[in-house]
Amino acid sequence: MKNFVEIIQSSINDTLGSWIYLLPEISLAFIFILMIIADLFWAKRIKNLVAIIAVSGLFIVFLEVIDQFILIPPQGVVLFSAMIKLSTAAIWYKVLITISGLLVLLFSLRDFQLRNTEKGGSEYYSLVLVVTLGLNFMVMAQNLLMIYLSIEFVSVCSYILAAYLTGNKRSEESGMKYALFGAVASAVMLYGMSLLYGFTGTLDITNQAFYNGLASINLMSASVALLLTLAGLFFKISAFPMQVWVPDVYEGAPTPITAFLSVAPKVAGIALLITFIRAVNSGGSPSGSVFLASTENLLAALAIITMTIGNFSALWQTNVKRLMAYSAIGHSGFILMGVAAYSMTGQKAILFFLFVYALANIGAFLVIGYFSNVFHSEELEDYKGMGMKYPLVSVAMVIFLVSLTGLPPTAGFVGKFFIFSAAIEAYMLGGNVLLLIMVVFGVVNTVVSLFYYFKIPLNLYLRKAKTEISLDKGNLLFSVIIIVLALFTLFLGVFPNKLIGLINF
Amino acid sequence: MLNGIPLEHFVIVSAVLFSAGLFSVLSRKNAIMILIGIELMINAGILNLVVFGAFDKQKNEGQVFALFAIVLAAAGVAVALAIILNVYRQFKTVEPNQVEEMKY
Amino acid sequence: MQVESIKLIETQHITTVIGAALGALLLPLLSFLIIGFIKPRKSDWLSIFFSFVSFLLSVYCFINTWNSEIHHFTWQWLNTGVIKLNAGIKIDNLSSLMLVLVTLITTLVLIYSTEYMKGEKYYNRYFAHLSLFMFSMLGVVLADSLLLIYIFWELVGFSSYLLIGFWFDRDSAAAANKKAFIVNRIGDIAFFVGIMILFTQFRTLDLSALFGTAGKAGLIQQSVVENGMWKFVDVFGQAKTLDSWMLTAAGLCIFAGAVAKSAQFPLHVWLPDAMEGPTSVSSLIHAATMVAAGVYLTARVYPLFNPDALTVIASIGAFTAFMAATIALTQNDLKKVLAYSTISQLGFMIAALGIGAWQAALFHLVTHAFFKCLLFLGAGSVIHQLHHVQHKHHLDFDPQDMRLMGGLRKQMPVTYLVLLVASLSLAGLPLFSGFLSKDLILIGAWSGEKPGSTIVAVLLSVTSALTAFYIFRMIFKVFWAENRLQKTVENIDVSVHESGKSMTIPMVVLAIFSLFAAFSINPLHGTHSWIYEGLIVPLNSFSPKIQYMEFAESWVPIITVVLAVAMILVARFAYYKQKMTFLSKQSFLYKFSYNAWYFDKLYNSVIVKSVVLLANSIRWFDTNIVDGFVNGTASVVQSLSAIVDWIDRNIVDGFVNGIAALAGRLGNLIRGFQTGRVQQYMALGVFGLILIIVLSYIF
Amino acid sequence: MTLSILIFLPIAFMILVALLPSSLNHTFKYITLAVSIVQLIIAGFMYTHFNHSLPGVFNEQTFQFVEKHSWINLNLGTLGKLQIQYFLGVDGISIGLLILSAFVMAIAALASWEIKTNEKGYFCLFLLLNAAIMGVFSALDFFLFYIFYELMLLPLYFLIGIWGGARREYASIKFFLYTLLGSVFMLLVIIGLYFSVKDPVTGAHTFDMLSMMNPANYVQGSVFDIHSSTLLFGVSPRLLAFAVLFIAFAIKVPIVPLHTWLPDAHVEAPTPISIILAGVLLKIGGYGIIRICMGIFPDGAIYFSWVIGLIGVVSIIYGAMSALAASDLKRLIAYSSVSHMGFVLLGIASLTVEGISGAMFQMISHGVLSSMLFFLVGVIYNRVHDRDIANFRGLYSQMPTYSVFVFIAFFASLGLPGFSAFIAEAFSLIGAFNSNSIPRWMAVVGAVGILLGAAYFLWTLQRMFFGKTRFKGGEEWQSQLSDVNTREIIALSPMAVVALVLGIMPFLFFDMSNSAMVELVNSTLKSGSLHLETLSKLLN
Repeated sequence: MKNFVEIIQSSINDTLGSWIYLLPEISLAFIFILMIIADLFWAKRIKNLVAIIAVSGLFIVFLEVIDQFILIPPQGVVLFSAMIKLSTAAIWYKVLITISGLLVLLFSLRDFQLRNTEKGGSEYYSLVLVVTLGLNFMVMAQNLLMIYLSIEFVSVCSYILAAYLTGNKRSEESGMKYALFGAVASAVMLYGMSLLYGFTGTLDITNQAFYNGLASINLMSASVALLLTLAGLFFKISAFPMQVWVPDVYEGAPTPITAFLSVAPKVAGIALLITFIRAVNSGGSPSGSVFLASTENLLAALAIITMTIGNFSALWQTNVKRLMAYSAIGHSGFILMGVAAYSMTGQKAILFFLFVYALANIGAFLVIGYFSNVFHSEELEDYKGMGMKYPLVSVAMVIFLVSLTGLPPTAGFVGKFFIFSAAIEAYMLGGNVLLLIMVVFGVVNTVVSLFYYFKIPLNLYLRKAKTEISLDKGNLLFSVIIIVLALFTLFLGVFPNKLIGLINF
Repeated sequence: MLNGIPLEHFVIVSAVLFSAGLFSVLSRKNAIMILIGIELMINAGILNLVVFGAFDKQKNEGQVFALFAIVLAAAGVAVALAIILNVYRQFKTVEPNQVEEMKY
Repeated sequence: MQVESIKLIETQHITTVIGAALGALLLPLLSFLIIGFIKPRKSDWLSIFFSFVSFLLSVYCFINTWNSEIHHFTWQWLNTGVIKLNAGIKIDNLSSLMLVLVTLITTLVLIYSTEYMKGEKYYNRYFAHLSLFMFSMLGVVLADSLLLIYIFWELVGFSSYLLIGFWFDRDSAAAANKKAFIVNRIGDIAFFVGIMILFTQFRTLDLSALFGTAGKAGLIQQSVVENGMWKFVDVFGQAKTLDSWMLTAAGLCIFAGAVAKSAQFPLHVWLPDAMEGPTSVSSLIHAATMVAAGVYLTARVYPLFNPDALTVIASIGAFTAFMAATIALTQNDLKKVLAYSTISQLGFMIAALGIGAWQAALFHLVTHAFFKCLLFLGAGSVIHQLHHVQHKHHLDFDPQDMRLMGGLRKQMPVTYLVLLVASLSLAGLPLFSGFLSKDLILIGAWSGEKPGSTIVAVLLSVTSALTAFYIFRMIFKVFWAENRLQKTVENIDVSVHESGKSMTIPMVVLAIFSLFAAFSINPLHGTHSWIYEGLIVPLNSFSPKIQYMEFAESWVPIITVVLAVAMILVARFAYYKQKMTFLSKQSFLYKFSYNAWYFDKLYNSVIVKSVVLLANSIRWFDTNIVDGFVNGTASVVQSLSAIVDWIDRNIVDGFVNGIAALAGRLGNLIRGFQTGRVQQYMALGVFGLILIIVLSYIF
Repeated sequence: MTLSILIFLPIAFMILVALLPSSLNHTFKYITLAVSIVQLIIAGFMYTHFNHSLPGVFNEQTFQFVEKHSWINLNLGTLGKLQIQYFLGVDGISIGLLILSAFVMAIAALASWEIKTNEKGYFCLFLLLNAAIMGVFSALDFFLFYIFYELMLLPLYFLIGIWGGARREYASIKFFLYTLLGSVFMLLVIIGLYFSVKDPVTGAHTFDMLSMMNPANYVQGSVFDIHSSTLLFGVSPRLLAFAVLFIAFAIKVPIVPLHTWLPDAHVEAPTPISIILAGVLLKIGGYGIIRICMGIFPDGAIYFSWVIGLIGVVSIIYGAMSALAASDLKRLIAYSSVSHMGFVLLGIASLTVEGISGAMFQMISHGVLSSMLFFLVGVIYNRVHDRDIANFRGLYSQMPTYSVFVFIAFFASLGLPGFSAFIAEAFSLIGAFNSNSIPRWMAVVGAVGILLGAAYFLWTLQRMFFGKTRFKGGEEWQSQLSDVNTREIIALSPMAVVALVLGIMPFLFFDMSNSAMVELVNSTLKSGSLHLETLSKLLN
């Protein structure tokens, strides 16, 4: 019974040693609890106390996350007996997630729908924090159990957030669709994981045994198991074939949540996907991975299909939120291009692209929220002539859309540029023509995306407002955030290496 | 081990479970039935985990995973039920196919 | 006159002669600018003064260069890459002669105009434009390189455009000047193509370099045609070869430019319409100077023409001469008669060049300039007077219609006399300048050995007979018999009186130049004329120059004179005594001639119409095919959904429309899966997965 | 510094205009005008300080007013470093166009007096556009070039779309999409290029056009390496790339059949924007073809010269014919632009010094003349809001001074000697006729285009300006159609003068560009034919 003791001791030491690296997550949990208590006792007396706690708390967490850059060694640290791995890349993703979380919180503060729910906001804020917590684990997870846990963690909370507006038909509907579809997705994923476990005998995907197990059995069954597992991830990053739920949910959910869902889970999902792909591809055998070609082709194909579906369907939308939903699908496609071009450039490109995308997308949704605060509508029709009435915000909107389309001098252009470069580089190295075709598709899709993105400026500026009703002024907080985001988008467009330079892993 | 029952049987059973669940998920009109179907699918996964876990004497990861899965499944279903309840309040139906305000 | 004794002066800087020439060239431009921008009150006398000074300067040039020196001033204009283009002035006998001719006639016409154009709304503009024309015409004369000639060539066309359209508010004038410019442009394009060919072969456009000067052989002469290639070895010793037909092409292209300017068949149609301009303008531009530019150009580039080209030139000239003469027979419009007579005479000159009678052609150019200008001015003074009548009594008749004239010789003696002189000169009777030049041409024609040269000779002789007829038809119709206008209006007195001094004096001057004395001591033979001797035929490697044959020299003059006199008598019978009538107005020949061989009809119906049609069809193509590549598909999709309609109206058309429509359809197809039913979503997801698995299994 | 000032001056003032309160509406146009004039002065300074003997084109040392700063540096990991520079400079090719742009922008600023609504937005966009244009002509880093190139689209989209005519939505998006379609594919070529090219000094992958022009800098076996026998979709990558770039730029020129955006854009755009479109934007196409397509892919330039020449000829005739059929004056002028830009392509295809100089000169001359023409259309449109040729008659007696300007503009653009267009067309034709790369008949057909030019311009004169005065609007129009005012004369005269001066003293331009042209043509022919040989060797 000697080794038993050793195991216990080692694992205990390991666990105790690991806590310090989880500072952000732990503090998130504490803040969560604190918020609940605060909600219970003082919420009545101090108005939106909870919100304040949430924002300030999340900001602290943000600082802690930044702090982790110094904390960890360059090659990263493996924690909790290889349950999670905290690497520089992971920290970057966490930074991105926390920032978007912060933005969404600020967003939510002034969203008229949320303020008018009978539930009140407090529960909502705590949930956002919890989702953030889950996402943080997602980007670090590298054990099937951990992956499953964190994904479910995020999902379940997201269902509630999506359906948060009780008494709002659309919100409820989106909640239900999200929940049911999500549940099925996770069930499928669970089944796939169980198979993987069966094939490899380990849950730790970075473990060499995992790869060997997969490589040893016949490719067919391995790919079945893998695909079933990946289904859950595709659901999170809204990639084909699990993108179907996106438009309805995004349209129905409260705008801040839509903004959040369109960015944060996608970031985490991509991070996780990369971990997964790396695990599958890191063949210890000198002949390289047996999956390399197949995964490359698979991802390229998925990228093409996804972006095509997203952009082309978006052509028809008249509801701005739904339009943005489809555009989100399209962007998943673009990101998948980066993943398909599996390389160092690819990962940097993806990270930068995600940053840019987050900025522009949240910005765009903020503007949508701003407008729906003003005239309670998300229909394209009602945007007519607003450009002249709200110049600043509209200009910002144009900047965001230009960035999403990927034209200079905005960050979006640089992002797309890097993604394309990564793909072409991968083509040059591997010579896989499918990648080249993928790039051509990407280019065509860029043009197509202009069709629908520019319907918004078209209505904002080129058309005259139907009714000359005098509208109340927009919200100051929103305008400030929007302007700041717009400026960032431009800045990163002109000086991308200010950010890219920092990213080194 | 497994009291002499060969592994294949378990795997087949779980596969059948999964398929049955999937079938009910896709075919049932009532949301509750869909949830039950989902449960079946999850259980198929859990069954697999437990069975495979039996061969992993050292860490028993399978069993652990199974426990977590059960808990999370319960949580997920609870939330789903709550949402369905709200939906019922709004739409006066629990048939997902009737709930289709947003489409195309 | 020996070529050797002429001294060639190549210079980079401005000598006195060059300075004088430059002055003669630039003064008119100056007066144009002054009138155009400063708008002085006495613009007419300003321009007359300037042109008179420029006349004196040209006389100075003439005296200093005639038969003594050739001045060639070059200045590097621009260089791109390997080629350097020079601009410069070349004054040899020909150009100095033309210089004097142009400046003299212009001055006279300007003086004449002061009365003729009196009271016009745009009086000043008239003088401005005339000065501009003078400038460009002198440019053509003085230019030393083909490109430069081309430039002034077009400017001449432009100023004539302005002058024809002087009464721009008349629709007919507006149409006429457009027609003139475009027809000329056709020639210009050909001219330019010719230039391009020469440039490709020789890398220079300098006249003296290309065609030789003062006995020095030019590059043309150095190039040779052997076994179907036109070879030329340049100074760097590298040989350039073009197909030999390129040589003919070059010649004919440049000649085509001349055809347009000198209103030769088939591009003659613009000249009659150009009579829409003031008569003074017609006299200067469309009789004396501009139309002669074509002949001048052909003479300048003469060495370029190989026998084939010369044959074409001769036949076109002869045909034009004949055709125009027949047309002139029946015209009732005073100016139209003169216009066609001009075309006919130019045909003479061109034909002369074609058959190799180079000197005769240019000689005829000079004499013709004087008497034809005079004819127009005389006609102008008649028209002017009738115009006054028309105004005085507010009558409505065409003051140019000969059918309404008659018996004017009493009322306008001076005009009558000068016109008579001019007509005799045109008809080619001895003692008049016309006789000298025209007979040289005829003699040349008759003494050509080339097969078919007899046809040319016959045509020309017939033409000269016809000329005598139609011009005297005019004389008799206008000045003899009784005043037919009086018969149309009984009660009013429509008698006219002689024009004023400033109109008659120029006419008299011109009349003097229409006599033989101005050109030759011997009234009966032109070969001793100083002009004839002064003009040296440029040597030419491609075609032999002609010898005048004895029998021709002796017989041709006599026959032509006899014919002419006979014709004059016939005309007298027909139009003064009215004893005889030839063709009834219904007869085909009459119609054919009266309608100018139906050329306008032909061109309008064939060429103009087809161009317009083509243009319209292209527009149709543009809007319906290129633009609406998928407007067809689009319309289908349109009916499908309102949103494609949005794309249709608001996004793109044409080619992009295709893509847009396809994209729209695809999008519609895809979003069709978004039924809003969550279970179908799940199904989609699962089937998607299965699909992928299957596919990954296949590949 | 000069070029940077030229580029960023407008941006600085754009910010200023954006910050000024809208109550100062009336001042904005003066600010804009002042900026343009300052730019014009700077351009003049550059012209005077420009050293004619330095060819530029391929050699960085012989570029002038060069500015080179490191801008974006990345470690790409697998493929080494990526280096993007802020690299500006001018040579004989770009200086003329740079000066032209400054000139045209000033004219356009003067024409902007007609803008009455929402001045702030208008002038901000105007200045932004101005900056972008200057940038395009002075950028020597492909990345930088692309950014400026795309940056032009947005302002134009809004300028046409907001201040445009009836069908402005359609016209603006159409313009945007056509150009974007071309440029996104260009982006792919750019990426391919920078992976293939290494900066000899730093050894990093670079966007420096000049490095791209030197075959020595290509990485062995990379896509665009001359010695690589890889085929893309069965075609040699270099030729494919040339085709892609050419189409991208040709859309801007524009060429038949990719021209349909132009008439709509011109007709719908407000006068100043039409001026900029015709005066500068079209030139960017030609500039791109000369500088980039020919410079980087000489083999393509030779290989495709026949096609380019054919396209040029077709455009000449086709545009002229369409102009002949146009009933809207502005549309007529738009199509005449298509026709005139055809000469640019013809000259480029000739691959002779005369031809390409002619093409460059045609761009300058057309820039001035088309600006003048559009300005003139704007004059009557602003008075009576009608442009239909059939609705005017006898304008000459109604507006004499205006008509004189029209005369000058028309005759200048139909190639009357003494004006710039004649020299330009003559040279491109002579070049084409001399060329070994394209057949002679192309030049001849091109010459016919000149004839058609005369036809449609003179016909318009006849229909609109001659004859008895008669307008559709009758008395009302009579009163509205006042002759040109001082501002308009101030704007028109310089254009007329420039056209005339360039026509009489073309050496003002040729001396400046000559050395560059010789350099360009010679090395294009040399290296291009070399590459083609290697290619043909590789392929069999």
